Amino acid sequence: MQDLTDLYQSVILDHNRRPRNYSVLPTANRVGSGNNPMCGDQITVYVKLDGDRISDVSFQGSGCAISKASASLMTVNLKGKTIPEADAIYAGLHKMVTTGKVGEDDMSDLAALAGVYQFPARIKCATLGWHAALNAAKGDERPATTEKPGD
Amino acid sequence: MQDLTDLYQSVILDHNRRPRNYSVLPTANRVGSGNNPMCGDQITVYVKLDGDRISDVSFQGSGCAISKASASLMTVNLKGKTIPEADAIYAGLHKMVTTGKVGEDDMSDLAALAGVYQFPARIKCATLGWHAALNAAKGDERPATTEKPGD
Amino acid sequence: MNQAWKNIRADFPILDQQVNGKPLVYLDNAATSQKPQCVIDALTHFYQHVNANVHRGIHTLSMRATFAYEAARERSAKFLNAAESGEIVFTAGTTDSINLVANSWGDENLKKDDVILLTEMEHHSNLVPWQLLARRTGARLRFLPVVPGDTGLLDLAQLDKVLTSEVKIFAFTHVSNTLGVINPVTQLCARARAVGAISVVDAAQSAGHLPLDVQTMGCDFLAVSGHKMCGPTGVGLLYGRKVLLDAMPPYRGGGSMISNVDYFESKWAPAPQKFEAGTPNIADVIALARAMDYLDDLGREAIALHDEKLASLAYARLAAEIPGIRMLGPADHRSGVISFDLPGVHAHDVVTMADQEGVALRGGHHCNQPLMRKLGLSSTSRASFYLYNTEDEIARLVTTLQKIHGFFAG
Amino acid sequence: MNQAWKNIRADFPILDQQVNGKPLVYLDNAATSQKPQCVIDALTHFYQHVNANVHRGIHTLSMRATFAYEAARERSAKFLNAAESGEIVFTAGTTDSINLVANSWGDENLKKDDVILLTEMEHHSNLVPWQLLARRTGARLRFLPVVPGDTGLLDLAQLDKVLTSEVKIFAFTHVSNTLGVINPVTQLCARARAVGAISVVDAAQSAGHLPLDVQTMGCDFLAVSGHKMCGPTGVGLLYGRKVLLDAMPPYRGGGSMISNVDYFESKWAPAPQKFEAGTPNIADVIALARAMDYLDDLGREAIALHDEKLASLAYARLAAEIPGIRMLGPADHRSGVISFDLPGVHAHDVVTMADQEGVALRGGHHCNQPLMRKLGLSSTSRASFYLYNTEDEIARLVTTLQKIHGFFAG
Ligand SMILES: Cc1ncc(COP(=O)(O)O)c(C=O)c1O
Ligand SMILES: Cc1ncc(COP(=O)(O)O)c(C=O)c1O
Repeated sequence: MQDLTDLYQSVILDHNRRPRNYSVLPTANRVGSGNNPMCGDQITVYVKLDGDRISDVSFQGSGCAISKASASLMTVNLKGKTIPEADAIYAGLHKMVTTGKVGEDDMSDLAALAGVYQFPARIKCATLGWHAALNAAKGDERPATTEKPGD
Repeated sequence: MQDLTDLYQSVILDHNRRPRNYSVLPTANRVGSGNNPMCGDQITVYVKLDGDRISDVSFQGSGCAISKASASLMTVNLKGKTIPEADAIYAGLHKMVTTGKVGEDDMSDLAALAGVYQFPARIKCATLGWHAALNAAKGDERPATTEKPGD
Repeated sequence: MNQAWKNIRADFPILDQQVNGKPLVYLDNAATSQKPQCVIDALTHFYQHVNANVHRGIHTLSMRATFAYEAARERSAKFLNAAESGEIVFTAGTTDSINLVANSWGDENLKKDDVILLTEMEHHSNLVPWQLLARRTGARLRFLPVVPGDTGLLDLAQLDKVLTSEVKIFAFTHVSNTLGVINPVTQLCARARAVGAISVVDAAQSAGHLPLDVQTMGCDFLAVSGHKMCGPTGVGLLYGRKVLLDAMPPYRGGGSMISNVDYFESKWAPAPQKFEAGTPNIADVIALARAMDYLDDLGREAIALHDEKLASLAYARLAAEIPGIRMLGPADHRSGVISFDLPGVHAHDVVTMADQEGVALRGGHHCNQPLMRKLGLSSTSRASFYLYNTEDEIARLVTTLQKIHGFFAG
Repeated sequence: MNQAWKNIRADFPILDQQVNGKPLVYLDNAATSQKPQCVIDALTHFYQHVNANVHRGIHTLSMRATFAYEAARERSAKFLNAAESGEIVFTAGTTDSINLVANSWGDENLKKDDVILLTEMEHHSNLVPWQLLARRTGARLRFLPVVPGDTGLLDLAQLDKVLTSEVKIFAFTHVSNTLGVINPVTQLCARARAVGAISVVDAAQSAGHLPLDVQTMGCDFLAVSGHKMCGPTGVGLLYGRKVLLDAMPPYRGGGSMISNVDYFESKWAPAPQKFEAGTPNIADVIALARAMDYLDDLGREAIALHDEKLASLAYARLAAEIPGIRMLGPADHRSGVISFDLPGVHAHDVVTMADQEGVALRGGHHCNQPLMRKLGLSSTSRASFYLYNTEDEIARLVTTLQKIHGFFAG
């Protein structure tokens, strides 16, 4: 089962086992949620927004290793970023998991998600938490869902 | 187009061109109707019943040569018959058009319908008028329809 | 005509057979078309290599099936030039598609005394669902007449009178399955929109026959059957403008159309999934996309020209060569559907006799009973042409009808 | 085991392939079954030799198609031991069949405060249609619970309490698609009848797996999907007792379901035609009948034994050989569906990893969200067996799950 380590890199397994910022955020002024109806995965994201800066972010929920690790990595990577900066990071991630290409920017620990590209059914898992967080930060109250075609 | 004369025997062509008892029957005490929804054929049958005897019968409607000729033959064959006699004649006809076998009884002019057996889609045409007449004679007011499966 | 047209009959294995000892002449295309081998192969390939349930699965076969199924949605959007694939809902066919609109959009939006406008030439499938809707909601039906006579053209002069602001739905056929009339769909959709009505186009007879562009047409909904356009039976689609689909309640309940289910209530998935409850007709959807490829390789402009050329030729020859024949529908600018009446010979007798000559026709009311009554007929005989039909087959048709006429006249 | 079982895997061409470099082990049969070559051939044969529209046609191809289509109805009646073929309505599948009953029988017969009784283990397809019906009519939903714990058996001790005279419909699954539980359907139908409720049996997971006899079961309606019993996608059927079908209003409107149509109103054809609006899924209906032949050649008793043997073996081996595994459903007297939870490993990760080993499993809520919540789970992994699966494949499953456990534990 060697090829699985492409997908389940040690960074992923680590974030899955010990997800970072896995808690309710008492200071949050935005809450977002996401679900993957086909899998039953549910995620809640808590965002503290100062101006257009995500000064803090956390999450809770149930999901597979990929979605949990990706949401955990999301909190680590978005904390302290402005919304445009967060959008740019997500754009890089999205490109990576859909095309397999790592962008020019250094993706640092996010590169652990590059293997998702080879598992198209799991792309939704890798983006769910990010959708929920960005929607919340932008004040879109609708739950993020993975079911929009083409996503 | 020789084989067609199996179906369109001269008796049929004749009854189609000059249907017998093709009129409203003023003395009728029973009226029946029949339709073949798949074709749009419609038939109305007028019966004068005395006791259990069909003392007179006529029809009107639109339909193909087979249904028209068969209804016309029906009026000629059922006039004066009791209901049980009519049932027996119809049973012979039904057997003939579904199995191709002419019964022991002499089918006389009805034998012209024997060729219908080879054209299964037309069996319904050959029985519509008979259904309508027998239903009417027995006091069943529902329109006869050809759509009951297995008919 | 491009290369794909060469040897086109060889693409359809069913055509190469004898019926009653004569080579088959299949002229019942308005009822259902034949299928090219590539569509049959698409089914075989699916069941031999791909078959799995879609959406909920993440193993390899299920992913393959899901991608092929969703690719068929993209393909269908392209076929109709829909703005996005989310505007395509797969259904069981035109009848199912129209019932979907009547039940979902109709029940949600219609009130007592609202008007549903139809035309006098609608197929039962674009009439009965609206009758049922009218009964449920108290809405009223109204009909745009056809002009008196036998051309069967819509009486557009009456449009102003019937298309009033009370009209909430204007549903009409693109091409008549009985008369071969092609209706001015772009104009009708624009007029519907002008009074605030939604337009529902029955494209059963036009999809796969004419180029279709829902954005140019400006329709709100459009219903298609796969089996009439070289695809398999049991599959079709509904095009719906996204904003309308998004606002509509679901049609059937079940798996795959939900976003969350509790014992006592549920939330719906976004369109189009909201309308696709249960396991879809995966194999046939994928094969339908293959039929679209096939048709586009031939070119839909070319198909429309071919249909019209044959139908106009057949119309002219029958009118000239069959004594006493009554031709219905327009003489030209028409689709490949021809209807006619041989006075004194019932349509069923025509069809049975033609079948003895290997010529497959249809006779009856063509699911068009009220129009028939209006024309003073209970049935007609119908010949309908498609891409594999030839001028030689029209000659066979003419000879056959001459014989039939002779038999009954004699 | 009779001769037909020899070489059974060779009947299913799809099984002979590698997935991710390993021989495919297809254990996703509860989602959809694979198709034997004879069913694929039935489709090919239809499209290459028979294809025409049914009912309305009297030319040779149309007659052939009509007879084959109606013969499939007879075959289906025999398959279920229905009293007559008129009790078989062809639909798009189980979901469609249940929606038909909810819409037609339900809307006609339910009033405010009537009760629709379901069980806690229903598939969304046997839950959401009733939620929608309840919303339309003001009827209430009620649920027969499953017993606490993981066997998932129905709590029959509660039946008296929930199955009261207010209940008008009792709808339940014959076999659970998540837990493999086989419900005592004959008993449940009799209890429903005793309080004057109709019984609706969801047979999606039992048709083609267990012998079914609707007269012995005593059900009023029974819903079947073709694709789960070796038939094609997009087709299924509804069995309904004739007196009920006869009294029901139509479901969808359109061609073929009418006896007479006028512009403003119509009359319906008798059942079952009344419920089959539009061109039916002719080819797939005929191929489904072929699947019934195939299954009966093997023998449904034998299939049921085979399924149960594999499932019980798999249940026992997984429980014994995978550390910490949580097994759901009963240990035996069960269908071929096994669900389990590997603590600390999400079902999706299980499925993705198993797929790397060529083993096709399903992970998720299995369209069973409320039951999952009740069991305190958001998803499970599921292996489901059918007639072509083998004990060797169970060995592959066990080894694979051991590896997965090791990978995540390590
Ligand atoms: C128990 C049960 N009921 C209903 C269904 C729905 O069947 P279909 O999706 O074929 O309509 C399924 C399968 O998905 C099922 O397992
Ligand atoms: C104009 C028109 N509308 C609707 C239909 C119904 O299509 P289907 O039977 O495929 O649902 C047909 C074909 O029968 C048709 O010709």
